[in-house]
Amino acid sequence: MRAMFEIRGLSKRFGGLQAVKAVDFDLAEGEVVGLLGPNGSGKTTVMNLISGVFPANGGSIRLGGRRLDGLPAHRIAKEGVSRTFQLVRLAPSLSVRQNVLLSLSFGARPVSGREAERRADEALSRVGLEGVGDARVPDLNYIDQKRVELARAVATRPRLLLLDEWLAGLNPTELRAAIALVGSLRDDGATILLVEHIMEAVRALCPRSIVMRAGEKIADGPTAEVLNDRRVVEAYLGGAAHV
Amino acid sequence: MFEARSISVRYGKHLALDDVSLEVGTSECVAILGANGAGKSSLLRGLTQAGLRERGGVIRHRGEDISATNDFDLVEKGIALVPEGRGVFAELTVDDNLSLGAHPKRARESASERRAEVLDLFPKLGQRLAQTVGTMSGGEQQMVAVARALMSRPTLLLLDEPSLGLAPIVVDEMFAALHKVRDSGVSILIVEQNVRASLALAARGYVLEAGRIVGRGSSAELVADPMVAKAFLGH
Amino acid sequence: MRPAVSALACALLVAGLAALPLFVGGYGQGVLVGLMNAVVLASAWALFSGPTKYVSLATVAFFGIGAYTVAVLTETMPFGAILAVAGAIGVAVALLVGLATLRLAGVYFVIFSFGLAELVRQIITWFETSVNRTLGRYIFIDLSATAIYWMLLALAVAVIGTRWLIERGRLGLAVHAIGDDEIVARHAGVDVTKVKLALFALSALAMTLAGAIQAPRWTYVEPSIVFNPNISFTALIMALLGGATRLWGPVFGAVPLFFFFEWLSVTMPGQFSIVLGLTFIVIVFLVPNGVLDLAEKGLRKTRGPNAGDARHV
Amino acid sequence: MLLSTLVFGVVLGGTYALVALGLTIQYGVARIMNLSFGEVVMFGAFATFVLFTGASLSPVLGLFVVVPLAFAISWILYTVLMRPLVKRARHPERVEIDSILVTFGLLFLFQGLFTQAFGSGYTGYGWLQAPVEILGARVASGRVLGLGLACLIGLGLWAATTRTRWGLTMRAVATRPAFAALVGIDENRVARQAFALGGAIAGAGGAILSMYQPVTPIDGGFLTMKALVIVIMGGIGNMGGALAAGLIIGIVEALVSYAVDPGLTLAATYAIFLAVLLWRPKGLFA
Amino acid sequence: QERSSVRIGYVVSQTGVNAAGATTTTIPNYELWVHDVNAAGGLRLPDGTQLPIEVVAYDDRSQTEEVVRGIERLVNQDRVDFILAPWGTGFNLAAAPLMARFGYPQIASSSIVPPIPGIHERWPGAFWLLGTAEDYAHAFAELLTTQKQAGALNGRIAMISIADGFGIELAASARKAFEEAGIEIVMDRTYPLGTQDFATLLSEAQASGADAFVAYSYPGDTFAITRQARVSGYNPPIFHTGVGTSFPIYPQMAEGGVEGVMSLGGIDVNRPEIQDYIRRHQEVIGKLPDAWASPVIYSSLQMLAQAIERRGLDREAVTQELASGRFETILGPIQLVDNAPRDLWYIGQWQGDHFVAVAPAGREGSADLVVPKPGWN
Ligand SMILES: Nc1ncnc2c1ncn2[C@@H]1O[C@H](COP(=O)(O)OP(=O)(O)OP(=O)(O)O)[C@@H](O)[C@H]1O
Ligand SMILES: Nc1ncnc2c1ncn2[C@@H]1O[C@H](COP(=O)(O)OP(=O)(O)OP(=O)(O)O)[C@@H](O)[C@H]1O
Ligand SMILES: [Mg+2]
Ligand SMILES: [Mg+2]
Repeated sequence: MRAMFEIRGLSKRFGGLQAVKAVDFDLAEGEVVGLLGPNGSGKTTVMNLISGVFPANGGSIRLGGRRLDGLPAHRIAKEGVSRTFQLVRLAPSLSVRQNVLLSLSFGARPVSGREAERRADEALSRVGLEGVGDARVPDLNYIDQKRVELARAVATRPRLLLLDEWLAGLNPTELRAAIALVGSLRDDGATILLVEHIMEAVRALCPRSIVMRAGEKIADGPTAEVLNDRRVVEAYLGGAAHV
Repeated sequence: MFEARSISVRYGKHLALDDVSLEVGTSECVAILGANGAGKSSLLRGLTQAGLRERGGVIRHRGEDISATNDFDLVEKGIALVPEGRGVFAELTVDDNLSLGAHPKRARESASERRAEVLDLFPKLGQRLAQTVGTMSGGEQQMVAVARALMSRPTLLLLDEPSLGLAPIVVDEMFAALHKVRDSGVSILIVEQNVRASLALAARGYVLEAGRIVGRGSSAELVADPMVAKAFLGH
Repeated sequence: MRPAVSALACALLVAGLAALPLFVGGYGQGVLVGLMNAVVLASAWALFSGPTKYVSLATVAFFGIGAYTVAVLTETMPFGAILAVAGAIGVAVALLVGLATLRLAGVYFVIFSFGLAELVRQIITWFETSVNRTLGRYIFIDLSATAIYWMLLALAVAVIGTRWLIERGRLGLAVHAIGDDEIVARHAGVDVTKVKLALFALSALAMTLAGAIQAPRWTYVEPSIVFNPNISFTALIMALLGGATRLWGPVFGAVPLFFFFEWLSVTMPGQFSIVLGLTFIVIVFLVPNGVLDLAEKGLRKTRGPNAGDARHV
Repeated sequence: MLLSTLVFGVVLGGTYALVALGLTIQYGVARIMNLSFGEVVMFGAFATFVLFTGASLSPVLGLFVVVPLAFAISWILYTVLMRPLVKRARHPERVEIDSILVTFGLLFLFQGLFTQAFGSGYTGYGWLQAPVEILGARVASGRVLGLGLACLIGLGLWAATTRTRWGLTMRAVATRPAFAALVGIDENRVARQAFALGGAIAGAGGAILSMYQPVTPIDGGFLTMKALVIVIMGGIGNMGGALAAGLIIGIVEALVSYAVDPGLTLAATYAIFLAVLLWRPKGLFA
Repeated sequence: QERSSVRIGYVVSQTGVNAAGATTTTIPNYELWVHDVNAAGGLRLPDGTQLPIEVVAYDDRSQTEEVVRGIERLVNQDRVDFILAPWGTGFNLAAAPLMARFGYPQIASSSIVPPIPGIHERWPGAFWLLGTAEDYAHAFAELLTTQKQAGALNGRIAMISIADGFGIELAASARKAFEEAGIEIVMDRTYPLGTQDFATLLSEAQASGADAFVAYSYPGDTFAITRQARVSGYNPPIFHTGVGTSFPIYPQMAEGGVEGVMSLGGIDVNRPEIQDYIRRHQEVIGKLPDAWASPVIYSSLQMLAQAIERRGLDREAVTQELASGRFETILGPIQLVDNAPRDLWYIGQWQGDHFVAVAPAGREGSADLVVPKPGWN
């Protein structure tokens, strides 16, 4: 079987720093995979390469057989890749609903008019933001802004969803609810690549995980196994391995 | 040693912090618990920015009334803040950031000893002294922020979610480091979503809800409190 | 207001404005031309710079290109055809310049656009003096002030209408998102470069036409005359005074400022510069978000807190 | 011929660099886009003229009056006009737009005042025109003085910003003003100092300019524009960069004028400017 | 209704890029003339009565559109009797169709005749008092030829000109005139407005082997060129610069040592009317007039006053009178041919404290040319 999403030999250099070194991995349709690794190991950089923030120095990225590498960010979005950012990024001069409409109007399979409004409200209620469509973005608190970002990402029903520490900054109780939300996206069949430092979330959401260290992939497999890998524990988990 | 009385913070019409009072003892660590949007960050901002507070509140540090002190003078008085979003000088190098941490007069003399201590706490920074902070990963930047605050030789360290985005092993290291910082005589007021770790570090805690203090107690009491457990520990 | 009422009001307004020159004398017609020019340039400036927040000082570059094209082509073809050619040249230059500079952010763009008029002026001058061995050109096209005014009025309607259409449609979302955060817009699927280029070209087209339409008023055109940087600044100030992010903002800035300038040059020509300078400073301090915003705040105060609509435009 | 062209270019660039240095501090550290910068330069020129003709003070001694005066004026301008704008703004972009408008107003105001005081014509005096011979090229000593001062100030500032605590403070405020308070820096004070310092350099530039060139009240705009181009080419707030970019522009202008066509010097300036921006958006030396 | 004054209006650049020129020549002379006329009791009309002048003055801020609107305002709002011309060639051209349409005579005394074929038929009411570019070029070429024949020059010239209507016109005429006169142009460069540094251009001229140098330049450039020439020790036998050379401030550009520098214009300092004019200018305006456009401007206004004295306030009649009449002015008698004067001073030279006329040579009042130019001191 050919994977729906496939990365081969992906590399990125920043000046003298090799942030990503020849990384390969595949995602199957509907799979939720955790991308783990110490701070600065290149996870966000991989996300940025996939979504086209900057071009790679080498390697290929394929979604459903089509090459994404080399395409500009907006083309990649139209191919069906959506993402959230490690620090929330929204358009503050647009209302909450307009933020979602933005990706609906321009992203993959654009819709417009009534249909777009309906889909936007649907996405907002999906993430638990019914009725706040007309609110201004700066009036929302941080977690609600994260929700808007998620709604914007999922409204277009992307083929691949990239979540960069979407769950960070929540207390354990809030985390539960958020995990449930991402879980429901998974249950709807979304393919998700999830960067996260919260092991609880990774264990709950990702049957499989990939671990990076210093730009290299050091482990890839069932999450439980990966998290017991000696190198992963040393580089990344430390004492948290037993938690 | 540090006490705040009747602090309120308002953003436009929205009252984010409503008449909050708290104190922190010498070499004591105090945790603030609260849900998203409860006003934890607003509390830390309210303590450090005179312009943001509503009138009427009083803040005293080591016997001195600092209610009207400019925010930049607070560092000189020994209060260092690591804000939400880190507040590092992203365009400057790690080294510059640390040097800037030692900008207050009280920290200048002992700057080199401090630097050695801080690099001991965060060995990773030692290897990256010449790197521009903005090009570091989120977790690395968080370390720079805490390290920079420590450079100012604070007597009170205010931390707003220091473990946000850190790898598990670093979170452990960071809390280990904070234990050492506390034990060296620095008072800490910490806002942290990682409730378990922060209550392990702190002796006491306050619970904040919708801008008001709704509970307080020793760490043990808080952990045992079923309401706290349900709201913040996920039980 | 319901849409039908607004449409009717707009139609009446335009009809009224079109009839105006029939009731004022020659001087009044000249004033109307100047006024409508200010409205066009401020609105065209805001069409691109308002939502995208790219502060452009290139207005006069296009204005001058328009005027100069007329000067070059005068007597070779009918005025309508000249306008079309001028517009095409303006758009071509805008696309060329835009492709090169629109990836420059913030102040970099400001400075380049500031220099663009100088650059165009130098190149034209160089070409004329070194290749053609002449510089000034004469325009003998007989056009009355009223005819020029009507053309400018039509242009103003077109510019404001375009802006209205953009704001209403999905392009409006894209444009505002670009102004906020280009990365966000890109990742939502917006072809940021294309949108910016298109807006820049549209706005340049209007500026070019404004220059071309008015050129017959001057008889003699040379680069130093038509590339006067004050034109750029005036357009910018007018748009900002009214509120560049609002549909009607530039109009509300252009009209009062134009009459103010006119009044100043009549009553205290010697002190024009000083009073003008003080006026700018006062505006920034007292009307920071534009006249429209000020008016809206005033209304909200009198009507109570719920009257205003939080959404822009 | 080529050698002397290079000498002329360097000398010309020295003037540009000196003026740009002041602007790069103002814009880089205080983050005020000062469109009336050239008018402060003109102030320096007019003040030197007044001192020279009114009080028979030699222009070099005049520097000791003009520079502090320009410092004081800029200090006051920052305190009275700029600070309130910085304070009320929520976003940095806002300050940028507001400062463009306010300083544009100042530009008109200054030009009006200069015109009232000195008329629209040329104001100048003859001094320091004695030629100096450098590598076979004869150059006015006033210009050489300008070049020397530019190098001195440029290198001094460069050393100060990269080597001293004061410089580090400046850079911190320049890049992240909002975070300055976190390390105990009074951002307002530093920005005001920087703005005033930039104004003082502008005053010095004007004084030197007046030594070899008559001026009119509207000459400032041209200077502001050249200076802005140089500032950006050199990297905002980068002293060494401004110095180098100024010299580069001077040399290119001289070379193009000599080898291509004097009518294309400005076009060449902008061509390089654009090339640099596209190749290195943060300036040559970022 | 009895009229109590003659309303005269003008729109001239008091501010902006043109102000430096306009406030040196045009505006002071307009003011001086109004002062002189009113001090003498006012403008004289054919019936012998006198009416004082009432002035309406606007600033065009160096913008063409303002010139156009200002004139419309003078005609339609202020209903002035006569309009004095704006400053500069471009602005006079912008004004010409309007003035023609409204039927006002236009005495442009700060503009050479624009090179439009049949211009005086197109705008019969427009008069161009500074003459044509050819006149200046021929006068200069003739002067050079004479000196070449006398063995004082090698017949080679270096020319630079500003890339502007003025510079291009004069340079083009000069090219033709030099060629006809057999003078070899060894350097021919244009430079843009705003050029501040002439070091490279002058060192090229110096190296060119020409012993005559001509710059068709504007005041700022003229000053810079002079200073640069002095600094680089460039001192050809013939050194001719453009506008600004005849300004009273000019000698200061070379600390007084400008003996022998040549330019356009010039005056006959021995003429009592001119001496008197200079004195009054100094007294009333507070500074000296320049020695090219200023006396021409003043003369043009004397022409207007005399035309009104002969034909009254009827604008059409005054226009006819200007076109065909003969007038007594400080420059001597003037009669226009094809709306331009025939006997102007075309070339002047700094000699002592004055910028004196040297060409056309042999005409009464012309001074002897000093060749070679003495060194810059
Ligand atoms: N600058 C601001 N302007 C307006 N409202 C604000 C601002 N900052 C915070 N708020 C509002 O004040 C309330 C408290 O915010 P605060 O940031 O203090 O919460 P928090 O407890 O730190 O939450 P989090 O866990 O998300 O960091 C929230 O409702 C928030 O929306
Ligand atoms: N734009 C950039 N320029 C230079 N270096 C960069 C840039 N972006 C990232 N880096 C470097 O690349 C490395 C990987 O960074 P990245 O942000 O991908 O880490 P990460 O795995 O997401 O870490 P974290 O978990 O802390 O977010 C880091 O060392 C960082 O310093
Ligand atoms: Mg990351
Ligand atoms: Mg917070």
